[in-house]
Amino acid sequence: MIFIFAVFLLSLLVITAIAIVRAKNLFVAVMLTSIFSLLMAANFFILDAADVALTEAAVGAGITTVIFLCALSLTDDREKPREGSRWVAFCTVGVLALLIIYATFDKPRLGDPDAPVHQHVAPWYLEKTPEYIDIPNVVTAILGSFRGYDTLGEVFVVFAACIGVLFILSVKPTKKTNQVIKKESGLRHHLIPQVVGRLLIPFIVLFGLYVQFHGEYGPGGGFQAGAIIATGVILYALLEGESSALRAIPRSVLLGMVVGGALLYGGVGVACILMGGAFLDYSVLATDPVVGQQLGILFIEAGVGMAVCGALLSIYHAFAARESFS
Amino acid sequence: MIDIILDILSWILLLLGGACVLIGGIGGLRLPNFYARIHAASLTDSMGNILIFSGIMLQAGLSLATLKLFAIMVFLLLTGPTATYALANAALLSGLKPDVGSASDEPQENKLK
Amino acid sequence: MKLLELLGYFNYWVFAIILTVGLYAVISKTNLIKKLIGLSIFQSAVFLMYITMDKVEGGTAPIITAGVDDQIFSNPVPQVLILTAIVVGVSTLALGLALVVRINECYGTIEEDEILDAD
Amino acid sequence: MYIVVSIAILITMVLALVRALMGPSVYDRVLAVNVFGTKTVLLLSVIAFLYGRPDFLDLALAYALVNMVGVLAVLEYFQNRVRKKSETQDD
Repeated sequence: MIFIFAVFLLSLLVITAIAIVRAKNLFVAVMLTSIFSLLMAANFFILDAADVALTEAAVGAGITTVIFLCALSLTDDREKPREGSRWVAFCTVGVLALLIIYATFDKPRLGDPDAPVHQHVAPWYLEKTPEYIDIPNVVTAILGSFRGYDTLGEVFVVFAACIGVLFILSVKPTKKTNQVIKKESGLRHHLIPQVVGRLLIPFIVLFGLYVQFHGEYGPGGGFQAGAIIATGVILYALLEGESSALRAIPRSVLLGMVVGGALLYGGVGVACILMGGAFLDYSVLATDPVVGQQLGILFIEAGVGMAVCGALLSIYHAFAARESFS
Repeated sequence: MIDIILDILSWILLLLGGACVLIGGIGGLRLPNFYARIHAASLTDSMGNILIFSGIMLQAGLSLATLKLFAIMVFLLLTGPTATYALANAALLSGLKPDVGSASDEPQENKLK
Repeated sequence: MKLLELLGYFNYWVFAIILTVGLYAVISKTNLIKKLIGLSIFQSAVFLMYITMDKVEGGTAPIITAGVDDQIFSNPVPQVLILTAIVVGVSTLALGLALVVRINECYGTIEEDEILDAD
Repeated sequence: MYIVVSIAILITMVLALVRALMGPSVYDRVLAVNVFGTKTVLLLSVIAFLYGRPDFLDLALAYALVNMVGVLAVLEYFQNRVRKKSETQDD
């Protein structure tokens, strides 16, 4: 029965995707993107990927929309109409779609237990996780320990993207706009969002911490927690104005979180070397290898959470501060 | 015996909640203008949430899941009307006038052009 | 039976269509933000394909419940890859948007052909 | 019984999507996005019980908490635009 639901949701996904591309108003496209993300998360959930769905929920519902809207208010939200046919692009894309669909008939069908993906290393991970690491969430185990290098790389990509955004957007605008526009402070005079938002922010941060430290036992982990906490702070910034959010958590602290998180991750790896193991081989961190693994995962998840939270918040502040310039 | 009663009660709640949600969806599609549609969406949303989550809570029994369901219900009850308020405010702010007299589908003033 | 077997490929068809819709937005739209939206659709299609591959019939999410022995788990490896990719995707999207904002400040437009004309 | 409810929710999602595609104003679309969000929370909770793994309610909880941020961002976006417009008219 759930299978039918999945087919249904996927059809909606296709309709939404086409509508996004056809939308003339970019604001409408952004709104439809958030529907797209909701549908995507529901599909991930139906396909047994609870962790991925949680990530999509944490990132897609709040942060993507906010960053898009910031960028739109800095540019223009109308797409200029273009005359002239685009049939060349259309035909290319159509042929490509047909080719890919033709190729899919060689793939194993959905849920086939004998598919090549399920033969190689995945059964080993599933079998050995209780023995080596002994935490219930296999996804966190692989993310933190078995494929720790991979995750380290991803954290540094987030780090690099954050630094890139800060570099690009910290350039002084070319046009001289000397009159300092005192930016109206957020949604301060809207009483209802104020009250409800203030009530909600502690719960969002609390839930973020829960996701961070419960990641070994249920869906969750550093990436999701960082995004959720960042959303909480963004909510504060929306309500109280960007400057008071910066007063609460200054830029230097955010940068410190990004750098500190990445350093913590790398530092755990180096500590492993110093204690006589390989890079990111946490077994040596404690006398009992299993406890060592759990300790290592706890530390690197904390590092990931800090880095992601700091990076997303720095990106948001970079966009929001730009707004008061122009 | 008590199990059967609880089951039947939760089914009734779930069914009523489903009906509420559906009515809200139809209202959001069929009502003539934006400010009317926002009513359909927000009122039935709250009622549907309460009914469906109470129904599921009765099924879940006393467990951590019930607590989570209760939390979700409370948060939805808080955020739903707030979001609706914010949206109506945004529409009013950018000049979409509530149009009392007419019942046309097209808003007279769409300043977003 | 035959129909259900065909529906087993439905996820891949949706992947193909969404992928090409995103690609179409990237190659045929001139608006830079629209291109970025297309790129993120393209990205989501790849996510969908990976997650489709992880499903095992009768399986459940790979979180071991204590005390239950004979659970079948879906494949955790694609989930790990995509989990990190989503967050990275958002940061790189922000990088792209930052570039677009700067382009808009320098050229006063975010339409690709007008920028090319201005150069 | 969960199935009946989920079908009702799915139909509502379709109706909301139709409203999001039709418009006519942008606010209707934002409203549809909002409705879609709450319906996703409901659907995820119901499916978690349909699967028999209620520990996945975290996902619905995350959406319930985070969904409002998007709409508030929309409100601020319009507020900024109106302010910008009035400023350019003053000049």
